[in-house]
Amino acid sequence: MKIDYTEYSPNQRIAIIAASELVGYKSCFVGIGIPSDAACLAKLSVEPELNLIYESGAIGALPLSKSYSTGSPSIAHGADMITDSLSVFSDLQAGRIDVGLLSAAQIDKFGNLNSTVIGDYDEPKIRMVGSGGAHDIACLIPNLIVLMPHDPRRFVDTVDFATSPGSGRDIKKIRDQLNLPEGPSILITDKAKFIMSDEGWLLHSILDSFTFAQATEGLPWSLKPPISGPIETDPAIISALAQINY
Amino acid sequence: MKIDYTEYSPNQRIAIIAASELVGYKSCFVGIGIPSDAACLAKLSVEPELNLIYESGAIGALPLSKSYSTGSPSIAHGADMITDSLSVFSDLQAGRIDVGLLSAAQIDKFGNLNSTVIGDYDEPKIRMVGSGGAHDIACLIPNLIVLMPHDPRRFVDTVDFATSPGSGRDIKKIRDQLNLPEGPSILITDKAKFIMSDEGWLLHSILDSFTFAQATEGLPWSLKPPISGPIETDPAIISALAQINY
Amino acid sequence: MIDKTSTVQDAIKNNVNAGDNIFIGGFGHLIPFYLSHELIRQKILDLTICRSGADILFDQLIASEIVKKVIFGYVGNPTVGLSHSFSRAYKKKSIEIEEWTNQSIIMRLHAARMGVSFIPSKILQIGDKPSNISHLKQVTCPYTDHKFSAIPALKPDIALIHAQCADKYGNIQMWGIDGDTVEGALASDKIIVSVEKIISNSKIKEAPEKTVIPSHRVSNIIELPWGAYPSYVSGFYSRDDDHYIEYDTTSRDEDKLSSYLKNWVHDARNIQEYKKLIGSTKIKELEEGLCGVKNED
Amino acid sequence: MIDKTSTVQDAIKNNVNAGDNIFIGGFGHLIPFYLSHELIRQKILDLTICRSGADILFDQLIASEIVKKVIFGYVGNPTVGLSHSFSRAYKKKSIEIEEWTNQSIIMRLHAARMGVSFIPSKILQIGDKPSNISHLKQVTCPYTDHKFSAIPALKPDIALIHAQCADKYGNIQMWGIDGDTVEGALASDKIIVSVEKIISNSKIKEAPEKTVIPSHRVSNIIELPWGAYPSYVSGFYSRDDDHYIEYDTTSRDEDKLSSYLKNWVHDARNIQEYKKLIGSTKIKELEEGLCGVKNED
Repeated sequence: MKIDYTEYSPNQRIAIIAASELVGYKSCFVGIGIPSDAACLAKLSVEPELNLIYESGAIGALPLSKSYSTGSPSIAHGADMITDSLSVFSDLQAGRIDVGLLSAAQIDKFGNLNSTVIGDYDEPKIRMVGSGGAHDIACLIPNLIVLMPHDPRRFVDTVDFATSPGSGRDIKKIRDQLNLPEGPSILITDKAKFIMSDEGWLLHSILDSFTFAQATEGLPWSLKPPISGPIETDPAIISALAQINY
Repeated sequence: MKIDYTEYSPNQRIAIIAASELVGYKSCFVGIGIPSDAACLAKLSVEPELNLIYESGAIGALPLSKSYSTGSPSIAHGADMITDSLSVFSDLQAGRIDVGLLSAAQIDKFGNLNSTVIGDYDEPKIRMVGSGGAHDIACLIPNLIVLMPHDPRRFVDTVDFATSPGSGRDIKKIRDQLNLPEGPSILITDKAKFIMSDEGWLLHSILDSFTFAQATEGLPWSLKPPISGPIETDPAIISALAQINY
Repeated sequence: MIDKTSTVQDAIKNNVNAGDNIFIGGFGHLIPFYLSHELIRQKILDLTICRSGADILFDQLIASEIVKKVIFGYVGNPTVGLSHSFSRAYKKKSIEIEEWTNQSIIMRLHAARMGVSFIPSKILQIGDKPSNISHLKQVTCPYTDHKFSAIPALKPDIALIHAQCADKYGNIQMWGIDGDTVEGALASDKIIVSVEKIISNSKIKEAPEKTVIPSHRVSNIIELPWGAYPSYVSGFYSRDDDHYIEYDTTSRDEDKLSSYLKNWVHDARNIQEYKKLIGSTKIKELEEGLCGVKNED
Repeated sequence: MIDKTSTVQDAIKNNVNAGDNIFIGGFGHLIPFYLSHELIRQKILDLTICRSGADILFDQLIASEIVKKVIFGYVGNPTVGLSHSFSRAYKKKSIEIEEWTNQSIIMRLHAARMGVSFIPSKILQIGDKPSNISHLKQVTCPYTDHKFSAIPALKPDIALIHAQCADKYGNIQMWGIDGDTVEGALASDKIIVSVEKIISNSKIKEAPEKTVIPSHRVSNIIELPWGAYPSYVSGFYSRDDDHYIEYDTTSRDEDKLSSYLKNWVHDARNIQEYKKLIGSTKIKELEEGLCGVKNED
């Protein structure tokens, strides 16, 4: 089925691509926003087994209306289980949660994510919200998918502050020494999918309806042509989109 | 009020004396048997503020019928709160529980308690139940009262196995170094009350109706006359006795 | 048993001292707005405030200049944006911060709650560490030789939390999303709790599994219905998302924020005044809104 | 979602291997007798069994010669007396033991459940240490220089537990006394659960606070009403104290114990047979007896 992706908003496109990546997983650590939307979309379509886990302690919910906080009523409503945050982070640290989705204000070539400061830590231009659970997820989750709107200002060579550690050759070596999982392996924008390599992000594939130039426009990394053909989307994901009230 | 203590069973007498010792405490770590009976008796009479805490996680119960296990229905029934054992032991380790009551198969001069083996550890004459929570309570509770029926076979110079560590000069020195509380400070039998000193147990006082000879008969420690007059019992404790279904 | 019910004024006056380290409960759900506002009304100074994920209540306490230090994993207005008062104070250096992550704050509280001075963790060994926690130490497992960060215990002087119900003795019942509220309370030396409703002890005993803090740990109980507004209380009322959204605009502007604080904090001398500010239309809307699991009674 | 309901035979056959380390749930309450008896019926050998405080179910497993090692804090028949099969096997050296305390077993499970290889504790630094844990290591807090024992993680291969309810997907609901049941289950790699009653997922969602284990952690669910007898299930039936008392006499004598095991374990090929053995008089008595907090439905 030929899909015209330009009919969907950038955030919807990210959720569509991300949903495909969640096939085969049973439990997903999600935050509010695009991560939550992507996980809901997957559960409604290609991966009904997926249990959504929020750091607030809610497990098994499928929030279809706008939620502002990971502790919002819409997250509690419809949950199969409500436990505490310690329990969820314990599961995370014990390797009991399969996959995580993260976003951030800045991302760099090695998948380091910044949600702390723009500028210098002690004299910042913008002081942001801090890690929340992002650092913890980036350190601990066995499979990490990063979701970023294609906004060139947010893509940098080196993040101002590495709130959530990345991957690639050097960081992976330290991760190995510390018995930590390998870190971010997939980056999804609203136009393309990237995969992590020893040298940093590699362009993996581009969403149908977009060109190589569009998919890489303004990104600071030297990008080779995609290593794979266009991203195919299961039509079930597109059909499920209507159920999510963005 | 003159009380004829010989009208009461040895276990009842222990509970009566122990109840007096619980005045002023708000929370008490109790096990099943005489400890539980003594704490109930205190709560029914001289210390209504006392919250009984069982290692099974039940808090605030007042079991008036025979309970076999710390997890028995009678312990859950009437509890104000049921949490888990980790939570109770965490409170214990954090110094958040005021007082504990323990019993054991053997006790020695320095308040070491044995509930593990009679004889050698690897080749025992009798293999008993092990520590349960007894070691943990003896290490951690700020105020520890030991309850022992006056059975000379159970009073020894040195226990065969120190399941639950005692006190006295040498052990207290190690306890200080480890930031542990001082260990058992009071021993109650069915005839007398002892207090811990640097040199081990000191006879503190004797229950009315009993003589010095009776209170010390068969005990292996060289015992001086009591340092205080006879134990006085608040008549409210005696009145409350009828409510406990032994 | 002692009756621990109190007025909000007495509970704060008798238990909180200038300079205290205060854990503030509520993780999206059950945020103790009205109870914590009393710190502002009584102008108790030099406070350290701590929790994992903090929202606009922290912003209000910081804006009121009673906070000396913030220990946190996240401070913001979830989905809506930044905590502007926090950002301003940080840039002006009028507050100290100690910046962790949500998991590490929770593990710090858990260490204190378990009575140990640290617990090992796999986090905070890679990535940039804020300068204020760059002294974080490592510890080696004596069995596996693996390296862990040593997460130091955080034992607040006092916890302020909001819950659904309590009896007058201080047995606290809570359901729905907890986050780190109970862990933080149990880690603290003293605990003050505002509740939607004071119920009988026999009602407590009917559902002892709902009790999350036992009476002997609690210093005072205050009945403050709607005390968690604009956050929510499962079984009672929903979250006022609009209030949070408008607060973003308000808090960008220091003058607007001053009048917000005068209105919602300083002049709201009792919980009835606070309810009046919310307004009956909004109250009806939030009572009928989605609010997690209803009270089963 | 996957339907995880199973027969007790398949659940054990497909998930338990000879030599496994098995956590067995139940702390006075909710002891998984019938489910664990299946280990005996299938004669799965060389097992390690672990929990904090264990009662006569451990005695039965040991008597059945399928246990190689016992990791425990307590093994006995609470108030009634000793675990005679345990004592005999220990003296004959036909089992290995690893003897801890209740708190240390729970902290060992908690370390595994938190994903770290040890946690510090103040216990097990004084008093006699059993020869099998005399290698226990110390750790020094890098902040305070205080010494702690390093409690090593205990991560069982599988947990067998009993609970009140579950849906067919494996969301487990439990209330009443837990002890270390949930902690031990969550520490384990696999979890098998027998329940009094399988309920709908929508019923689960009505009270998500009662859910203690989420579906994705559970391998199989088996509906086994009365499966926790002679222990009890809050809201369903009371504890048969007499059975425990009589078991003391039975288990002192190896022949008597053999016929007990034939009767109550080997010949009880399904849960209906087990119920028949309990008998309708006793069932009525225990259903009417004190049994903690009733099911609220």
